[in-house]
This record gives sequence, C-alpha cells and structure tokens, in this order.
Amino acid sequence: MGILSIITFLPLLGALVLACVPKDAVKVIRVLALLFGLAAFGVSLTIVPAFNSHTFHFQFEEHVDWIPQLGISYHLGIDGLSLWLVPLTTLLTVLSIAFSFYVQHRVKEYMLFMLALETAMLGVFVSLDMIVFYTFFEFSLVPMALLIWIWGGERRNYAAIKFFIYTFAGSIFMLVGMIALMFLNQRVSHNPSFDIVDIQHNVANGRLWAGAMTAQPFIFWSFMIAFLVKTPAFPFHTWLPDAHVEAPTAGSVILAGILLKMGTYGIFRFCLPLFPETITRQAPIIAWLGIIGILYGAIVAAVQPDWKKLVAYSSVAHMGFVLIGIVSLSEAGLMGASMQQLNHGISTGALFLMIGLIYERRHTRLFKDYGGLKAQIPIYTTLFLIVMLSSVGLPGTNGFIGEFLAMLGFFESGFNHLYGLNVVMAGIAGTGVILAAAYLLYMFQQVFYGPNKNPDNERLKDLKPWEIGIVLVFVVFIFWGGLYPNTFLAPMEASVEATRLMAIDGPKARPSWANADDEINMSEDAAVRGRFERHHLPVDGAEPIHPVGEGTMAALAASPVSLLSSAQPNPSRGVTTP
Amino acid sequence: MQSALFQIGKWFVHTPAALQALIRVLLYVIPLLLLVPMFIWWERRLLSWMQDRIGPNRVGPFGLLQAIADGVKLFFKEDITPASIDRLIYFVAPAIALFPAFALGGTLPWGPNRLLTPMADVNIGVLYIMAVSSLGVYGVVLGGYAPNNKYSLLGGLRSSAQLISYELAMGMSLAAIALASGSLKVTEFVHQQEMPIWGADQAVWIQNWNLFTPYGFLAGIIFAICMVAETNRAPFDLPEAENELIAGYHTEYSSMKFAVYFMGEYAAMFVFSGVFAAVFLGGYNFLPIRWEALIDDYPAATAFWQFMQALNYYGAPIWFIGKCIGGLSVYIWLRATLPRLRYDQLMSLGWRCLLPLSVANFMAVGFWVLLTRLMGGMEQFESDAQPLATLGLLLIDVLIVMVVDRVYRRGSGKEMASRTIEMVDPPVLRSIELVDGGEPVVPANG
Amino acid sequence: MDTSPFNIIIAVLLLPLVGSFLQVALGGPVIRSLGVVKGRKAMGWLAVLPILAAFIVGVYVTGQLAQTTSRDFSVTYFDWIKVLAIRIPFELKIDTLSMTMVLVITGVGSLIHLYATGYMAEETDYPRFFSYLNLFIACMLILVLGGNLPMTFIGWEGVGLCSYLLIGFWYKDVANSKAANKAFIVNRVGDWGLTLGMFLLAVSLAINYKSLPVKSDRFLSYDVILPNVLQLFTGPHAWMATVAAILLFVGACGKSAQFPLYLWLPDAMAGPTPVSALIHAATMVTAGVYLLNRVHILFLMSPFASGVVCVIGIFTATFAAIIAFAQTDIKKVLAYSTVSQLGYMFVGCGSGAYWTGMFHVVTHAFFKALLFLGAGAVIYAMSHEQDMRRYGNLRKYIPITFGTMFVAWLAIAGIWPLSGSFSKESIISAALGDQLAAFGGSPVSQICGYVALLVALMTAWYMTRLMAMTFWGPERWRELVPEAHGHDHARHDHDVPHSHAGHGEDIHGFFFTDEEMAVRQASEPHEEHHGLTADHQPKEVPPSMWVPLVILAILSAGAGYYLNQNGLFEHWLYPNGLEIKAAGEPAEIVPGTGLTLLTVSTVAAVLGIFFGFLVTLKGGRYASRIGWLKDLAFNQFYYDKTMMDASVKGGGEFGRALWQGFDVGVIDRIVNGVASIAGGFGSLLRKTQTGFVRGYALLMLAGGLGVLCWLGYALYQQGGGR
Amino acid sequence: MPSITITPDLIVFVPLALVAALSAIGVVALKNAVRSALCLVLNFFTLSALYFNLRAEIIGITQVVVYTGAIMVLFLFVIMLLNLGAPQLLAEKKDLKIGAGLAGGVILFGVIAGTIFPPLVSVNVIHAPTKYGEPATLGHTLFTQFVWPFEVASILLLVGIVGSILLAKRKI
Amino acid sequence: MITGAPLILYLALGLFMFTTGVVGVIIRRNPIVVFMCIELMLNSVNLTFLAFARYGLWYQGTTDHGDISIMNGPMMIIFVMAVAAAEVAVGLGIIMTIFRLRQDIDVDDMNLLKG
Repeated sequence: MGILSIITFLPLLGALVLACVPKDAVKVIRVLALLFGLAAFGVSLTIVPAFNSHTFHFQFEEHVDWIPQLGISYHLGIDGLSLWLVPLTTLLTVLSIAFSFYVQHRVKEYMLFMLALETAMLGVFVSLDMIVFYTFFEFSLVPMALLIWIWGGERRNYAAIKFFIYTFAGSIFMLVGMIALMFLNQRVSHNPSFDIVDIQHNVANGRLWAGAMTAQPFIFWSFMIAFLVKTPAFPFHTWLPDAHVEAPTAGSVILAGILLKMGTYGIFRFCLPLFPETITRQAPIIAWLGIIGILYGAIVAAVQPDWKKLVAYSSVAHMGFVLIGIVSLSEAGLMGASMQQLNHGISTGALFLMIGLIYERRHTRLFKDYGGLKAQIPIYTTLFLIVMLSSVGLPGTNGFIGEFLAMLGFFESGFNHLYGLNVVMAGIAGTGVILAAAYLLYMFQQVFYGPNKNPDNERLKDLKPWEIGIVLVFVVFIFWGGLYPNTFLAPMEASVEATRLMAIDGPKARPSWANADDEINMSEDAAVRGRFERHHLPVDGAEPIHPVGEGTMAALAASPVSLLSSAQPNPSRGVTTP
Repeated sequence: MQSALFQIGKWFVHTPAALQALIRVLLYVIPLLLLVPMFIWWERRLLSWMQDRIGPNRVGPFGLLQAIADGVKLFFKEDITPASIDRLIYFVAPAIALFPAFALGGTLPWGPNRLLTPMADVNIGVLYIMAVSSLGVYGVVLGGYAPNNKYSLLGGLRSSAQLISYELAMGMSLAAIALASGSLKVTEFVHQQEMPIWGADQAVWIQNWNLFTPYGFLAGIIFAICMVAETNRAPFDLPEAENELIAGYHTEYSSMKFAVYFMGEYAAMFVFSGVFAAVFLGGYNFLPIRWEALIDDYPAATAFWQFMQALNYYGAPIWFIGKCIGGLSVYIWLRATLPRLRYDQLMSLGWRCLLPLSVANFMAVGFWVLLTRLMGGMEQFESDAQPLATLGLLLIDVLIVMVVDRVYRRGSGKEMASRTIEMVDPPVLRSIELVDGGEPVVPANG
Repeated sequence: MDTSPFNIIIAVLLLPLVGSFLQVALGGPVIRSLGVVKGRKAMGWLAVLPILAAFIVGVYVTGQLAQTTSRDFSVTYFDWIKVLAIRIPFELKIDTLSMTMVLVITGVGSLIHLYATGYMAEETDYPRFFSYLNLFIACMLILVLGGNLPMTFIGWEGVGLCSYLLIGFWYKDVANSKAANKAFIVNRVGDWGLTLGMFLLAVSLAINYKSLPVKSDRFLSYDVILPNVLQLFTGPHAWMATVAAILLFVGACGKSAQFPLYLWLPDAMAGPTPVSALIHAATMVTAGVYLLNRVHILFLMSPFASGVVCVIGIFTATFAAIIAFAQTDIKKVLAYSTVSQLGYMFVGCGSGAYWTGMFHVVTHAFFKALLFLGAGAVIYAMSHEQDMRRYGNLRKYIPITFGTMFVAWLAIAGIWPLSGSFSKESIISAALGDQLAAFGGSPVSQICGYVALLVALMTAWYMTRLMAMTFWGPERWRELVPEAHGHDHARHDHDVPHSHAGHGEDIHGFFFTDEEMAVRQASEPHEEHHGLTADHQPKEVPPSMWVPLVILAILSAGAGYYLNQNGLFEHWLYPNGLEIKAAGEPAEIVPGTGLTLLTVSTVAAVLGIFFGFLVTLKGGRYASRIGWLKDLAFNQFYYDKTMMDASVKGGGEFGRALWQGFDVGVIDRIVNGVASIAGGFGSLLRKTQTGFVRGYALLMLAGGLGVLCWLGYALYQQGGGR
Repeated sequence: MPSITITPDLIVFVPLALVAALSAIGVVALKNAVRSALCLVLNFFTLSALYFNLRAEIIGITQVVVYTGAIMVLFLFVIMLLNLGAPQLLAEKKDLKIGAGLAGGVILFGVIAGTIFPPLVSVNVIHAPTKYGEPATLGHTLFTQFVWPFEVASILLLVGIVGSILLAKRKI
Repeated sequence: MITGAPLILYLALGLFMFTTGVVGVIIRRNPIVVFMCIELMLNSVNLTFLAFARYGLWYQGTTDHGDISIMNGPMMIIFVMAVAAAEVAVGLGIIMTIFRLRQDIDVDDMNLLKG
C-alpha cells in the first residue's frame, strides 16, 4: 500500500465512512468530510519534499498485477508532470468542501460525491496503466454529473446529461485507441500490456511503430479527441458553459480547477510520448484549435450576461494557452503549459469560488443585478480584484508565468519554423491577452463599479473571516506562483524535458521511462545543444539565423491557409543525439 | 443367554442388507405404532391427575383400553367430506402429516447395537432430522388449504409460520452440538456423551451429557422450547386455538383422517422427546455415570459396577423409551401448566430471543472449539485446557443469555407500548387483508 | 564587479510597497481612532514619508554610482523564472538612466504626494488613494530599475494597473470606470507588441547561443541583449533589428500615448488631479521614452525603426497640439499638451539623440507636474469646476498658484532660460542635424525638426490660451449658466431606495439587519454639495499644496539651465557616447550655444504667446469662422469615436453573433441534433419491447436454439461428420 | 447403444427417474397451482433420493432442507395467500405460445441431446472416490478452495433477506 | 472398478426436466408456476452437475485443489441452492408486492416495461 494509493483512496474511505453516518447529523458529516479532505491534502503534501526532481522516471511507483491475462495492472506513479496536480486536487477539494458548508440540501450525498470525485481525479493523475487511467477518467464523470444534476441550477438536467454524454462520447474513442496500442505493443513484446511505461519503451526504441506508421495518426486522434473534449478545445467546448453555469459552486471550482486539467495532462502523458511522429506533424491543427479557442473564448466571454458563463468561456481561452504551449514542443512552451495548468486551476477555481460566495448571498449571477458592489463589500472586491488580475495574467501573479512561457515557447517553435508553426500564429495568439483584459475588466466594471443600481445589494455584508481565509489560500498561491515560480517549475523540469525529447527525438534516441539508466542532462549547455541539434539549426559560423530568417519571412508572407498545412517536414526525423 | 444372542447376531449379520434394513425399520415403527394410543391414555390420566380429577378409568384396568376404544370409534365414524374442496390434497394431507412424525426417528439409536439401530446410521443424521422435521409443515399447510375453509386456512398458515420460525432456532441449537462433538451422526453424539465430562481425563466418572455442558444446557433449553412449538403443543398450540379458530387446520377433518393427524401429533411428540434424549440426555444410557471409570477407582465394588454396566447395556431400549416418556410427560405437564401464548409473543419469542440465543451459542461453541484446538487435544478429549475453556464458555453463555434477555424484553416492551392491534394478528393475515381493502379473501367457493 | 554599495537599492522598491501595505492595513484603524481630520493627516504623512525616504536612498545610490567608473551595475537577487530554455533572474539595473528616472519618480512623486494630502483631504477613503499611489511608485521603480525586459514588464503592467485603479478611483461614476478600462486595455495593446518584441529578442539570442559574444542564458537581460544584438542583427538580419525595435516601440506607444494608442490619456483625466500630475504627466507616460533609451541600440541599428519613431512622434505632437486648441476642460488641455510633448520626446529619440528625449522627460516632469498641480489648485479654488469657460481673472484671487503656473507656462512655451527651452530646442536641433532616421535611405528627421518648430509655436499658443482664459479676462463664473457643470467626483448618491427584496430568510447572516444599516448610514459622512455658484469667492490653497508648487516652479525654472551646462546631462546619461555612430554624424550641437536655433525657437515661443493672448482675449469674432475646425479638433477629429465604436460596439456585435449564432446556433445544434437522432432511433426500437415476459422467453428460446444448432453443426463438422 | 449392465444404482434409478419426470410434467401441466407445487415437491424429493443414489448424501439432504423444507413452503404460502390455487383463475388461453413452446422444447431436447449424448453413450464407470459426497470433504473444499464464492454467496443471501423484507413490509 | 447407471440416463433426465421447465416458462401465465418452472430448471442443472461429478470424466485423482476437481460439481450445487434461495425470497416478495399493488398477477398483464 504505497503512499499514492493512500492518497488516492483516502477520500473514498471517507466517502464510505460518510455513508455510515446518519444523514441528519449534518454537522458531523461536514466536519468528517473536511477532515478527510484535509487528511488527503496532508498526505499529498508529504510527496513534495520526498520527490526527486532530478530524474524524469516515475517515483513512488506501485505495481500490482490486476488482470494479467489482459496485461492490465494496477500501476501507480508520479513524475514532474503530475507532481503538482495531486496537491492541487487535494487542496481544491478541501477548499470546495469548506465552502460547501453552505449546502443545506442532502448534505450527506453531496459530501460523499465530493470525496468520491476527489478519488477519481487523483486516480487519473497517478495511474500509469491505461485501463486504470481510463477507469478513473470515466469514474470522475459520475459524481460530477450527479453534483450538477442534484444540486444544479434550473437547466441542470440538460447540463448534466450534456456534460456526461459529451465527455463520455469523446473518451470512448480513447478506449479503442488504448486497446489498439495494446495490440500493437503485443506485436513487438509478446505479452499484452496496458502499461504506458512498457508501451513507451517500445515507442522509444522505435519498434512499436515500425511498420505501423499508418495507424499512428488514427490512434493519436482517438486519444486527442477525448482530451480535446475534456480540455475543452474550441469546437468541443460547448458542454463547458452549461455545465459550469448549472453546477453548484464547488462543482464549478473542481470542474474548472481539475477536471479540465485531465485533458491537457492526458495530452502530456499520452499524446507526446506515444505518438512522436504524429504529434510533430499534426501540431499546427491543434495549435490552430488552441488559438481559435483563445480568441473565440475571449470574444464570446466578453458578451456574456452571466457572471459564471463569462468565467466559463474564459476557461476555454486559458486552456487554449495550455494547448499552444504543448504543441510548441519546446522547453519553454511545455513548462509554460504545465505551469498554466496549475495557474488556471488556482485562478479560475478562485474566481468560481468567489462568484459562489456572492451567489450564496444574492442568488443571481446576472450582471444586471449587480453594480457598485465596491462600496458595499470592499474586502471581497479587493480579493476578487487580485484573483481577476491573476486570471488576466498580470506580471507578478501566477497567471503571467504560464502564459509568458507558453507563448515564448510557441513563438520559439514558430520562429524556428518547426512542426509547421510560425510566428504569425504566435502573434495572433498574443492578442488573446488583450481580449482577456477586455472581458475581465468589463466584468469587474459591471459588478463592482458604477452606482449601486440594485436596492437588494444595499444590505449586503462583507465576507466572513473564514471565507476570507479560504480565498486567502488562493491569493497566497497566486503571488507565490507569480513571484517565485521556481518552486513549481523546478521539479517539473526533468519530466517535461524528457517528455519533449520523447516527442521530438528520432527513434532509439528517445528517452525511455522503462530503462532506469538514461537520464536527461539538464546542464545549461546541454540544454543549448539540445536546442540546436534537435531544431537542426546551423550552430556554428556567423550566419546562424539565415535559414530561419528566410523561413520566417516566407511564413510571414505566406497566407494563413498555407500556415494550416501540416505537411512541414519534421526536422527531427532520424536525428540521433549522442 | 449370551450364546443365544450371539446366534441371533450371527444370523442377522448374514442376512442380506435389504432385509436388515427392513428389520430395523420394523423394530422402530411397530413399537411406535403400538405405543401411540398408550400416550393418549397416559396424557389424559396424567392431566387429570394434575388437575385433580380421575380421568378415564372405566375401559380396562385404569382405563388402559380407553384409547383402543376411541380408535375403534374413530374408525367406524362416518367420514364427512365437505363440498367444494381440493379433493386430492384433502385426502393426501393427513398422510403427509403423519409421514415426518414417523420418519423423524430414522437416525435415532435406541440401543448400543449398531446392527439393530438406528434404521440408517448415515453421517448426516442431524441434517436428516432437520430435513424431516421441516417436512412437517406440509401436512399442516395442505390440511389447512384443502378443505377450502377460512378457519383452517388461517390455522394452517399460522402453524406453518410457527413451524418455520422455530425450525431455525432448533437447527442452530443442534448445530451447536454437532460442532461441539465434531460430527453429524447422532450415534456419534451419544458416543461423545459417554466420554468424561467437560473433556476431563478418563479418570472422571461422570458422563459428558450435553445437558451438563454450558452450551448443551443452553441448546437443550432452546431445543426443548422449539420442539414444543414444532409439535403445535401447548403453550404453542395456536393453530387449534378454539376461541379464535375452531380447531385450526383440522377443523374439517373427521373420523379416520382426524385420527391420523392425532396420531401424527403424538408420534411427533414422542420422537422429538427421543431426539432430545439422544442429543442431550446421553441417549440410551441409564445414568450419567461411567461405570468403567468407577471400576478403576473403586475396585472393591467391581462386581456391582460391572452389573450396573451390564444393566446399562442390555436395558438400553428401556432407558431410552423411559426418557422419551419422560419427555412426553413434560409435554403434558407444560400443557397443564402454561397458558397459550399470544401470536406476537410467539413470534417475538422465536425470532427475538431463541434465534439470537442459539446463534450466539453456536458462535460461542465455535470459539470454544477453536480454543481447544489451539490448546491441542480436541481430537481425543484429553486436555487440561478443556475444563477451563468450558468454564469460560459458561461465562460467555451466561453473558449472552443476559444480553439477549435484555434485548428481548426491551424490544417486546416497546412493541407492546407502540402498537397493539397490528402485532396481534400475524403478518400473513395482514398480507391477506391487503387484498381489496382489508376484506379477508375467502377462497373462491365453487 | 562589486555591487555591494548598491544592494540597498532594493530598499527603494520596498519602501513604497511597504507604504501601500501600511495604508491598507492601518488606514481604517488609524482614522477610526484619531478621528477623521487628524487620522487623515497622519495617514498622509505615512504616505509621503516612504517616498521621501526612497528619494533619499536614490540620491545616496546615485552618489555611489557617480563615483564609479563604469556607471553600469546590476544587482541580482534570485532566479525569478528559470527553465531550461531561459533564465530570468530578479535583477535590478543600476546605471545613470535608471537612477535618473528613480530620482525624478521619487522626487516629483514625493512632492505630488505632499500636494495630494491636501488636495484629497475631503476624500472618504483616503487610505485607499494613497495605497494606490504608493503602489504606483513601487511599480514605476521596478519598471525603471528592472534589469531585464520581463522585470520591466512587471512594472510596465503594474503602473498600468495602478493607473487603472486611480483613474477609476471615483468608481461610482461609470464614465470614470470606463476610462479606466480604456486605459488598461489600450495599454495592453501596447504590451502585446512589447511581449512579442521580448520573444523575438529572446528566441533570436537563444538559437544563436553558440555564436553569442556574451554567453548567458539570461536572454532577456539588457546586459545580455544589447551587446549581442550588435553582433547578431547585422548584415542580412538587420530586418530583425527593425522588427524587434518596432515591436518594442508599439509597447512604448501604448504607455507613452503616441498616436494610434494615445486614446486613453485624455480620458484618464477623469482621475483625481494629483494622479494626472504624477502618472499622466510626470512619470508613467515617460516609460516609453525610458524604454527607448534602454534599448536604444536596437533603434540605432535600424534607421527604419528610428524613422517610424520620428514620424509617429511628430505626428502625435502636431495632432495633439491641434486638438489642445479646442479643449475647454483645463485638464484636457494639459493632457493633450502632454501627449504632444511626449511626441517631442520621441522625435528626439527617433533622431538618435536619446539623451534629449530623457532631458525633455526630466524638464517636462517638472513643469508639466507643476501645471497639473496648479490646475488642481485652480480647480480646488473653483470648487471642483474644470471648465475654463467658467474661469477668468483668477490671478488676483490665487496669487501663489498664478505665480508658479506662470513659470511653468513660460517653461513649456520654451522661453529662455527656463528649462523647457533647453530640452525642447536640443530635440529640435538633434532632429535637424540627424541622419539616422530614414526610410530607405531618405532621412526624415529634418522635416520632423521643422514641424517641431511649428509645434513649439502652437504649444506656446494653446498654453497661453489656457493661462489667459484662467487668469486674465472677466470673471466669467459670475454669469453662471447651469449647464456644463463638469463635476469632479460623484461620491454620494443617496437616492437608492432601501428594500429587503431579493434575499429571503437570511440563515447565514449575509445581510445587514435594520439597526446595523442605521449605524452604517450614520457613520457615512455627508459632504456638502460642491458646486460653483455665481457669488463664489476663489480662495488660495493651503500650504501643503502650494509648497510643492513653489519647489516645482524653482525646479522647472532652473533645472534645464543647470543640466545643460556643457552637456552635463548628455555625458551623465551616455558617458562614452552611443555604441553606433549612425550614417552621417548627427551635428554635434551643444544646446544653448547654437544661437540661431535658440533665437528661432524663442521667437516661435514669443509669437505663440502673442497670438495666444490676441486670439483668446480679443479674438472672439474669429471663432465663428473656424467653428467647423474647432468642432473637429474638439472631437479629436472623431478618431476616438470611430475607434471606440469599432472596438466596443463592433466587438460586442461580433461576439454576440459568434455566441448566439455559432456557439449556440451551430455547435450546440449539431450536438443536440446528434442526440435527438439517437433518441429517434431508440423510439423506433422501443416498439419491439412488447413487455410480455413470455414473449421474451420465447425469443430467448429461439435465440438459444439458434446458437445451439450452430454449435451442434460446428461440432458435427469438427467431428468429421460422424 | 451398448448393453447396460444392471447395477443396484440402475435399479434404484429407473423408478425414481420415472417419478421425477412425471412430476416435472405435472408441474407444467396441472391447472391448479397448488398441485403443481406439490408435484414440484415430489420432484425435489425424488431428486434428493437420486442424489443419495449418487452417494452425495449431504447434498441430497440439503436439497430436502432447502428446497422442500423452505422454498416450496414459501411457494405454497404465497399461492395460498394470493389465492392463486384455484384453477379457474388465470385460465390459460389457447394461443400459439403453447404450440411454439412445446415445439421449442422438443427441438431443444433434440438439439442438446444430439450434441451432447453421442460421445457419452457408453460412460458408466464411476471415478469419484466414495468420500466425495461426505460432509467432511464438502466442507473442506468449501472452506479452502471455494471460500470466496462462499462468502459472496453469504452476502447474496443477506441481500436477499433485506430485499424481501423491504418488499414485503408496507412501512419500514 | 465400480459401474453405476449409465451417465447418459442422468443427463437425459436432467435435460428432460430442463426442457419441461423451459416449456412451462413459456406456456404458463401464472407467475408462481413460471417461477416453479425456473426452480425446476435449476434443479435439473444440479442433477447434471452431480452426475458429471460422480462419473468424474475430468477426475484428476484429487478431491480438491486444482482447477478441475471432482468437487466442482457439488460446490456448484451448493451455490446454486444459495442463489435459488435468495432468488425465491426476493421473487416471491416481488410477486406479493405486485399483487398488493394491482389485484392480479397475470404475467400477460404485467407489461409496464412496454416501450
């Protein structure tokens, strides 16, 4: 029983305990739920100091055969990519539970679902076996859908069903892809295995895809669709606003804070290491989806009459940054993307929580019912301002780090004209920052500035101390992530770099999780060497940027249609690093 | 005499198996059939004595032939068959009722000689008893259903519910004994009861009758109560509660069929007493004394001891039947003493008190067996640990009894306080009333 | 190098930061305990002192710096962002440029703080104001001290935030908050360019790591960028210098309110006057000029970019000056003059003489701050009336204000020997003599220089108009018409009916009970209604307000002359000249000595003043002739309006169309359509469910039989057809 | 068809089998539910006898205890309570289901028999050791090899109890 | 070697009972009878199990431990009985409830599941 299993199943244990408590003992239930949440959080904190940030191999591994005939094994483990998502999950759950003390209706089931949901989400982040991953991935839908269904708003039926079916339909393809991968893997290593460590090992030494290259794009997209739906990327995002608007506050917090991360985390974990050839070829499509998501989400968010819906659409925009960071396949981009995940979890989670705080008081989310709240509730206003600014991406708050790095990486790849990206895309993506400011400030003005139009707000009291406490936790992380992000960046570094090399290196050059002796050399010059040789730039002589310059100018001249074309030859084909 | 018996034995051994079985059956059934009328006479006499009357004393010496006379009368009475009945079942039911009563004793050893008794010494004797006793329901149910009469139906349902309820407790109590003696054979039970008490060493000259062991005592009491209920005797004779339902399931039966039911009842009483004797009272042993041990201890009186041993051995059937008749007398005594229970009292006694008690007892025995196994020496009953363990068991049982008693009282008390009417009529009746709004369904009259 | 004497520089940052935190933390309690008047006074001093202390520290550090030979240090504290790709330490750059800015910011800033203590004395949430103000100073200092572009960017956005907060300080007036939003968003547009510029620099350095003269992975630190770009962006890659420079210039335009992006500055006058003085005149808007000086090498390497800078600058200068003629709101006039002066600075920078830009920044900081504060004093005296058409003949009511503003007026007009003249004509001369800024080889800055002379005339003219309308002429507020009553703050609106609707039973205690409400309303101070009445007697401002005026007057009178003696300022900023001499040396001019130019500019200034008096005081009859022009100028040639309509209205329409049309109309319709198709199919299939158990059983039997028959057949085959 | 050696097993088996088959038919054919219930009881009884004949006493007796003693009693109960016994209730209406069912049954028998029987025609040698049906053997196997299924079955029974109580009681 | 009645006779009996049960399920309307027919089928299967176990076609020589042991048949019977008991308890409860709710329990009238 390793620590990861403890972290993962402690909430479930809590749920079982809650199930035994009579449902009238509301206080007991709340306190118990909070205690279990805190326990999980505490345990999850213990992995952080114990984490070895110099290796990209999985740590705290647990490996138990589950269905050996099918090669399904209960394999847990975390690396830098998932390290911070686990404490984030536990933390957000604790805060959501604490907030949910406002829930009056069917408290027992509510808390029970919260804890079950926590287990599901943690399971997604720690599981290394595809079937286990899939199980948790789908299991997380159930409590969430029920939360929306039972405690939701007016259109909760529609929202819950839509949420469930939409995401479920998306991930069905993933299951198919997983099975296909298993068979492909069985072809080369003769025992069946759903373990991504084994599979990635065969990808790394190039045997898995040898002769199966035609299948790769299909399997890749079967995964990608699932994750894009979950993320949610542009065409698949419509479940998000409904789900968010109808969900109870804690539900929105969890949904925005963690459930969306499952998608991007999945891309990190599966699409990059397992489908190198395809990800480097299909990057522009995903990049365009991300860019469109950024602009589209921002523009649509700007015209929402509903507070929560605005923030929901803003999530689409923010996750767009994660997407472009990922497909940039550069260190900065990937680091930025993985940082942006955390930031979005904190910022948007905090936004939803604060909206919930005010919603508990006024039971409306329409802008027209608000205005001039700044005079009424200064503390709330100040905290909300901070949270909002971190969502805007103001330097000094965590939001900036992620967006900055992601766009830097995107720009870098575009500038080097890799993976069919180019700087114009980066420029377009950059405008998202402007729009973010536009709609968020518009929201702020609508709600807090101007005269107090609505007499019902006349008597509104400011936050209670414990509510302030909850929000302050977020604020602390906002500034911590903004002013000293290395705390979060450093442990992710090795894994991100390894994932990147898995994606962009040629066969036999890719690092493999399976064999313990290959490590990423993270000294400065190694990074630099990597930067060149992988990008195939002439590194010596006085004319370094020459080809790049030509390429970039050509791309600047090219029409957007040609920018879409994913036929760019990938420079990293066949290159082997010593 | 010795040689004569030896000759008989030799012949018997060489007869084919089927014939042996037949002989065994006859040796069991014929005496039973002959004895049943005597039981009726004995009941009436004893009852009247207890009620300070005289009772039948005209026919024959002490009215011994009274039962015969009644039998003859019943034979020659007109056999009334009501109209609109389920004819087949109406005729079959009494037979079905009689069958288990007789078959029950199939595995009872009424003597030490395994050639003559029991009828079948199968290794599942106790289960057999359970099975057959569970068949007793059919006679009652069918007899209640067939004559298409509301009162009989209610009586039948009641009694079958009662039987089912009390079978469980009975089974558990027997299971406890089976667990303790590590076998399902009734003969094995008897053999275990001839061992020194509480698993002490061979020098001890008191037999280990199950009634003397704590678990056996508890189980015995439970079993006794259950068997009274199983035979529908007072104080559990609700099926034939005159003031509620005329005569329960055999309201519509007359003459010979009624007589068959009657015989079945008495036979059942007798055989159950036999089961009790075999399982708890050391079977066919005369006294709970191990004469051979006494021979070793007091060689002076060896001759007397050997005589008593022989008496115990050769008189075994007599001792056994004596114990059975004793049990019968207790039945009668109970009838004379106790008032009839109310239905809810019956049910709550069965489910709330006896069943938990027997289950707890069963678990306690299991615990005890485990303990003695751990301390070594459950196999051959020689261990210093066992007496101690038995004492511990005694404490455990006492505790169990107290707890269950408290629970039972409180529960029933609450019942009485909260609802009155609803518990009075049995759940089955309640579910009858459901049918079109509380009007009890009369079986469709053709 | 030993940076130990400079480690204290962090104090310069921390002091204002601590100050703002103190305001937030102590403001409420102190005012509650000491009472409103004394409490506000205490908090006021608590706000001024940190800035003053920071100023003193700045002076000390500057002294230290002056003693060193290479006047260029950077203090690194910790790694702010560190990934494999790039390392961005938290480093502060200490050189002449940054320290100059530090001195200006803290010095002028402390004066304006002092002024604000008096000006805002009646403000209800006084601590909030000063916390914003201190926070602004802190951000501004980060901007100028930051040792790499991202650090600068922190300050860059931080000051944007602060100006947003301060413009929207009187938030109950929706116009103010709209102006605030406008400021922030327009700045963001600039920041977009700045970010892309950063990326371009970082990436171009990163991929050429091997061939960098200065090898370091702090790709965005100035001391890594600047030497390296000299190497990299040569030969065929000059275009990259151009692109980078222009991208950075876009950022500068945003912050320094140059032409496409100047829109926010006039609206920003909605903020309190000290804010206008500090942020929108003295410090923040000069950040662009600072940035250009900081990365001047890029511009030196690209004539095209310099040309763009020049053209944009001069166009903005002219454009704003024309608009300034038509404004009636005193602060608006000053705002447009600020815009045009900033254009001046950019002309200076664009034409390769970056120190002139900074020079004008300094002097302009003095006199423009002074003008704003004076205007504030006037407004204060006229009880928050900002319309110049209500003023007149105030010189005999508020002499001190008049005197100080008189100095500032002459200074900005460019009368020798006041500071404005030196800086301004140093710019003009630089522009005239410059060969750098060129479009495809054809230099542009000479033209800019001549236009700049014209603008100097116009500046003098409209400033004179302002002075004349304010301090001379009849006392126009005596004949008061009720309309056009620009009111400075909309602090109190008690016309909202109280009602309990909306919240049902209040189980959590979310709402105030009646008695609590009573207490609240009692505690709310009711200010007397400000307003200009016909019998208004303007009164002089309190010392806490005129002392800064006087100091600033002295500075704006003398600073120019002092800094100018044999190019003191130039050699201070660029001790050993510029890194590149552009094609065709800029004529080596020591301002104040080139007599011709000096005379010409002075003449222009005098002419401007003359026309100003003439037209303003006597020229009522010309007004009707040029009414259309006036109208056009008053509305900024409808540029603002078009942009706003395009962005806000058009964007809103577009967004709504996307949302309702595409999001709901297409995507959701597809999704739900799929769902309904499935549903229809299901409703077809449910016909087969008869609900008859035996029917099902029969079907099961049939199915089982089928399977069994097949099985039997298969076995039969397998058995070789027995 | 090879010659069948007459064994005591066979002698016991044939009459029991006949009774069982007839009673099975009776279950289906009899109009009166009570009678078909009784037929079923008889069938189970003969089955238990057949188990004895197969030397599995424990199973045979369990058959009696469980089926005859408990389950069928429940059946009778319900039949009587709901008064479903009377034949005139639920008179079968003659529809093609009967024909189809019978035909299906015949085909089923034919198919399975044709598939399974041929290879097994001549099997009449008993391999099982005599103690395979004894309580000890059974219990040992039950608590070693089949302990998990056993526990699961116990849970199942518990659930059955709870479920039936919930169903039967009107108000809990 | 011991020979008993041919295995095929037991199988035939079991199969016959099973078929009868199937037919009964299909042609009877009385739910109780249907239920009883199901019990009949279960028991026929039990008989088959035991017969196979007794004739031990797969007998490996051990009575326990091992994938195919002689005891699998009896075990199956035990579990089938357990399942049947639970099933009957619940099923009869259901029937009673149905009867309670709507005063008749004709199988053909219970078509609430009709789509």
